Amino acid sequence: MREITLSKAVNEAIAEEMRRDPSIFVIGEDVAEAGTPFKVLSGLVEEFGTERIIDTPIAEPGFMGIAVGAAMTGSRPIVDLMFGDFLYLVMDQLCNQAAKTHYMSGGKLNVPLVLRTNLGATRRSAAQHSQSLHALVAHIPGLKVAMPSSAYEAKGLMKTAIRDNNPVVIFEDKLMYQDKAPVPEEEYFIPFGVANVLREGTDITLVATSSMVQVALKAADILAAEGMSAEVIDPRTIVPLDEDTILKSVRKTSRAIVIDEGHQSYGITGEIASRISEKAFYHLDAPVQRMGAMDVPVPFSPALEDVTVPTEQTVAERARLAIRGDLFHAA
Amino acid sequence: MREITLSKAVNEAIAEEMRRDPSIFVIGEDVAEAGTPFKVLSGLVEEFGTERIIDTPIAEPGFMGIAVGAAMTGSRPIVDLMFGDFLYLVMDQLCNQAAKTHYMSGGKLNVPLVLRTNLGATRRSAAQHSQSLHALVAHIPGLKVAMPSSAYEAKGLMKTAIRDNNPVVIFEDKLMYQDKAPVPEEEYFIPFGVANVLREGTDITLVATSSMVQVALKAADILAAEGMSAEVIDPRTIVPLDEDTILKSVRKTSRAIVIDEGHQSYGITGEIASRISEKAFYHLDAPVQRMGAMDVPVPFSPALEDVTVPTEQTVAERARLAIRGDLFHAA
Amino acid sequence: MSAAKKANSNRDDYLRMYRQMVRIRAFEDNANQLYLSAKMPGLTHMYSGQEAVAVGICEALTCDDKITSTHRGHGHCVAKGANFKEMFCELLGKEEGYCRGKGGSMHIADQANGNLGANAIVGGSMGIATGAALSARRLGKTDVTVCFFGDGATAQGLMYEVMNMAALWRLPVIYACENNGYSEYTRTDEIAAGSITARAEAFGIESHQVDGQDVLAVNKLATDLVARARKGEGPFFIELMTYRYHGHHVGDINREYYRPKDEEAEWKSNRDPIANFGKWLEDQKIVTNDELVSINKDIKAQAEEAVAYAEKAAYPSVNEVDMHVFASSAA
Amino acid sequence: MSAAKKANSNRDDYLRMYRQMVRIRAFEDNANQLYLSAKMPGLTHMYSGQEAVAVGICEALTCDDKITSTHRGHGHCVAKGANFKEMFCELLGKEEGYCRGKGGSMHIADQANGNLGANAIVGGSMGIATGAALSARRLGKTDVTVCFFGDGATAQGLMYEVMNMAALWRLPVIYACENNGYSEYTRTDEIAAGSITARAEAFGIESHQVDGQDVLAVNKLATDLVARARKGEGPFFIELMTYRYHGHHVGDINREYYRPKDEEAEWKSNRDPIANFGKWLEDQKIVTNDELVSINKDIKAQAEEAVAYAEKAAYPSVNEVDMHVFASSAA
Ligand SMILES: Cc1ncc(C[n+]2csc(CCOP(=O)(O)OP(=O)(O)O)c2C)c(N)n1
Ligand SMILES: Cc1ncc(C[n+]2csc(CCOP(=O)(O)OP(=O)(O)O)c2C)c(N)n1
Ligand SMILES: [Mg+2]
Ligand SMILES: [Mg+2]
Repeated sequence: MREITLSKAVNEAIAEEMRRDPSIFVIGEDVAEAGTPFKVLSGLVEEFGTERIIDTPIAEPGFMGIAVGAAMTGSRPIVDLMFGDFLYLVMDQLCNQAAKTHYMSGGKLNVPLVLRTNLGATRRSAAQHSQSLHALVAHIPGLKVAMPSSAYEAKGLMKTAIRDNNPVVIFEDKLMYQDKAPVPEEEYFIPFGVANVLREGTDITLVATSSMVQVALKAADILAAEGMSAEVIDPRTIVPLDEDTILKSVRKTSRAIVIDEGHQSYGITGEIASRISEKAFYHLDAPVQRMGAMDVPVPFSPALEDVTVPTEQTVAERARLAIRGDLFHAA
Repeated sequence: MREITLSKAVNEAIAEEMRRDPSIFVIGEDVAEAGTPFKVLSGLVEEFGTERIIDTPIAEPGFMGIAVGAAMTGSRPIVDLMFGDFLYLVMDQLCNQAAKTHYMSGGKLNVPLVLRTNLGATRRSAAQHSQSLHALVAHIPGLKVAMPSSAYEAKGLMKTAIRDNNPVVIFEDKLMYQDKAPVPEEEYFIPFGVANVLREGTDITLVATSSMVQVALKAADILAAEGMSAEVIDPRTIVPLDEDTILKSVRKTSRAIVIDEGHQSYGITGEIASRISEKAFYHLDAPVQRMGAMDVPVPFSPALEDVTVPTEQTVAERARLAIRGDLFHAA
Repeated sequence: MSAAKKANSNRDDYLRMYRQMVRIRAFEDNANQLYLSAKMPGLTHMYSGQEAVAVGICEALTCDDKITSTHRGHGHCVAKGANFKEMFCELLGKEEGYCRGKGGSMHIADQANGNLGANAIVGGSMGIATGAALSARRLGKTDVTVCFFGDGATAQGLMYEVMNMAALWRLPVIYACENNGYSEYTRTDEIAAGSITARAEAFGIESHQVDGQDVLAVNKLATDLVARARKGEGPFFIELMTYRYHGHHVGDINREYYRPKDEEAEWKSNRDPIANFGKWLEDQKIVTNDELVSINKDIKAQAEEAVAYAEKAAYPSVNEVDMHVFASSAA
Repeated sequence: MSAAKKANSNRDDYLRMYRQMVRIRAFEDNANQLYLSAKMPGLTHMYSGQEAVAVGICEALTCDDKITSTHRGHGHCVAKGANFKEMFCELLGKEEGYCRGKGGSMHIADQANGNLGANAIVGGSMGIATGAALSARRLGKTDVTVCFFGDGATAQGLMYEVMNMAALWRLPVIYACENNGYSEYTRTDEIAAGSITARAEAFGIESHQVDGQDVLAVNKLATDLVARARKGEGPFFIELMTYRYHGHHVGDINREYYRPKDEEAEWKSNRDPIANFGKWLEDQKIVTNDELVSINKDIKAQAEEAVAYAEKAAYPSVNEVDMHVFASSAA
């Protein structure tokens, strides 16, 4: 199968959907001629014109609000938010307006929009351009949240997001834009709420999101070399969350680590770990471990930044402890 | 001891601190003559004048930003955010600026400010005036988060918050403003990161925040009448979180329920429950239960709104299941 | 009603405007009564006194044209074509309400008549209105959108963000600022520096100020601007000078500390939009006093009937609480 | 330097302005080189071409006066008095940097010289600057604060929120809009409707436009406005017409798709602030060409020395990663 970059995969997904449905448009900063600073949307304005690939002033709350109103009146906007760190600026329009409109109107108004943005540290982009803020939106009822972990995932999830009748937030990993993966030529969709078991195993379940999926897979390699067998699961969407696949796995392996690049405290690892602990309690041979980013603003200095996120080594080390039973007795 | 309302307790805390330290000022909408819509600040403008009790236009991002700048330059602002639901509007200034400035400047700049706001549903205020959004700020490193559960707590925590050299967000319960509790005449402080054991018990630990502390205490009464003994713990601050007190309790009772009025999914119950499961795993006789608000926007209709939050009955029922061992076998 | 038809205004048009203003007043009198007799959950904001604004503007719109409304939104809702029954049902949280009781007073939406909803975030609908205008233009419709908001909302930055885009893109949106002299308990001159219309003009937006108590003046201006916006000459900005008769909300009874009683008396006795228009209609011999009295009586009866109906109507079933969080997404 | 002293400008003042501009240019040339030779982590935004703005304004300020800076902030930092060594150390993430390597290029702060910090959120510092001005006034200081931001930042709603408050409260703040014709890859006229200065004037703020390439013109205006702001006649708004020589950031090399080469050449050859000022100094016989050449040479050497120093300097210890999340809070 051909291999394309995650960037190209997103581009294709949007282009295919836009060809099909004229009510879709893209709105954001430097999305047209520049094709975004990450060049993800390059070429779209040439095909669809500036009426559908709309460059905005630097006014995130404003164009987020405009997208909500457009979505309520027959359009299907794709909002481009250049950095996930700017989510804070659009929270009111996203969480007070987009997320609640369908419910508050008793089901009469819909807000079918996609907010595409990104996450991920270790780019030396410092504290205001390196955050992974998916936990904030996952907490708000009415928003769906997708976290693609490869080019294949990015295309399939984006196409599903665009056809969803609700506000969907997609977090792409900034560091993965140039990563290639096999992506079929034929159209496909990845349904929301269906986790992906990337690797089967028997000793421990590694639940990992987005950027951390690769980390988990590499940790599984390390463990395999040492004779331990890790199952790796990518939830793909954290809202809705495919609890069943995760629970089934943990009931088999009896151990789990949840790995995510958001800050650990009050982040998504707590939710997933809690659901496992609640619903597979009887099966657990070790406490469910959580590995998020450190609870510090992301430091600029490479010497500091790299230690703030989980790595294959730290994940493998925690898995070893769990499998050996060291965690059990410590708790 | 005299009894005063939570509203009065907050008012006293601010007034006492303002008398002591001229660098403190209050800023927000209708805080001066009106004393806020909840009348919490009544009388302050008469004592401190409009230069220190500052009425603003309806511009939450703006006055939040102004407070950050003032805090960086020798003032100690107390920001009044009329409804917790408006947090979305100030997220950038709070989370990208206030929370990160000390860290980003390598410790050179401080942002000593207090953001006082509220939480709590069942006031028939509908989806945009009823949210409990403390999980959002608890997730962001650099912010401290206090959740007073009575007039006594409100005064002591507010005084500590005002003297803290960091941005502190305090969530008051809207429904509790008129609730009275004994509050000493003498000055006192409640330190951050020290949980309060409100009731001792042996069969189960109920960890409850803010509005849910009363619910937990009443549930404990119901259980006591049935011969079951619940320990009730109020963490007081969720950042920093007093893990030790909670763990000590759970190691004794072997069971826990975490009760909070924020939406359950990706909220604070997951964090607290996970820490218990991680660190007291060996001691647990039942999975740690979580009870948050339902994952729905808050509905207006009284017929719907009341079922969205935990009540003493639902808490007691869950506790019964845990104590009887019914949860253990189901998981 | 089409702009062409409006230009040639006639007896029917006048009477409909009169009736619509009386309907708003009757609605509010009953809503206030429901609150005072503790039959209404929560609280609500009365539109009484501002009727000529909503009616003068909405009578210049077709049913397909859109509006966005505010916390003080009953007037806009009635003027845009809503029925009493569904409105009162919504205010009481009943299943037959426009939003099945989920929205309540602050979130009434009536999309069938082009009302995209009230909003409890001050200024929160400015993006939505602008987006509806963008959507209409992109989808080849000729709809115009009117964004209603108060003088207080001009302090929200969102307004400037979306006015900039509306001006750059020449969107068919009309920003209608209802300057009723106060936001909550604060006089407009204390919270608005400079000139409100100049702020819109600075973005190159044609702006007008009009007497908001004169329904014909409002309607004439609106008819002209709507027609021009439809032709692509928008956006426009209107500042409508008006007054609210009640407190900020129904519970705001003692307001002398921020607003003199004789000011209220002056507006009510000499500048009432309904009384003055009725007098003009009589003076012009368009109607007799008897006819007006009978209109008033009929509408009063209709309102009371609707209230009685709503009081008896059923609450939504508790099962509805988690319906409408997400719209279904047939691909 | 005091305003009085500036008015009587003299050779020393001129030479300091010249030197400061050359220092900025030298800093940027070296920073660019560090990036191109892959020695600098992340990326950075060059101030070259805009030197007269930062220097003209900062030379009108005392050390105690405050500034807030932007992503394109090296110029402001140098102009406000910073040293090369600590700046280069910061850019390289070294412990001796102004922020111990935690901030990096986009967050350099130098509070000792009144620089409250660069900001990676466009417009993010507008509240901070306004708050610093409020703080100074409340604490009885005579500090003036200058808020630097770009033309693109005028699209952020925050600006209008804080200008409104600054105008209402007559704060000693000067909003300095550096209009360099572009925000990222977009021309200013595509993202700014109407007139930028008129927007400030609409709030009753006195506004000026000035040639940002003419350091004396900038300094004269700034000196006047700073003196007036100090007397309580503020706020003020200045639009400074200028140009950035490099791409949006150091990696933005091919920019013909958004900006013609001859436009760049025109500004560089005919409107360079340093060359033109140097020429004027020579024409006025204030300095000889030899003197200028020797100044340039000295500064170049100092910059290179600082770079060499920074390259060899140590990274912060990994233990620092969770230091400075919170300031200590001695009560
Ligand atoms: C973002 C936000 N801030 C504050 C409030 C609280 N609030 C509700 S109405 C109101 C005053 C609005 O004034 P104005 O826009 O003039 O409308 P009016 O009430 O006069 O119709 C305020 C401050 C709110 N609902 N939303
Ligand atoms: C809130 C926000 N939106 C978008 C960006 C991405 N961004 C960084 S610089 C920039 C352009 C800023 O233009 P301008 O204000 O004119 O400053 P200049 O770069 O020209 O100095 C943009 C869009 C950002 N950093 N912050
Ligand atoms: Mg008003
Ligand atoms: Mg610019």
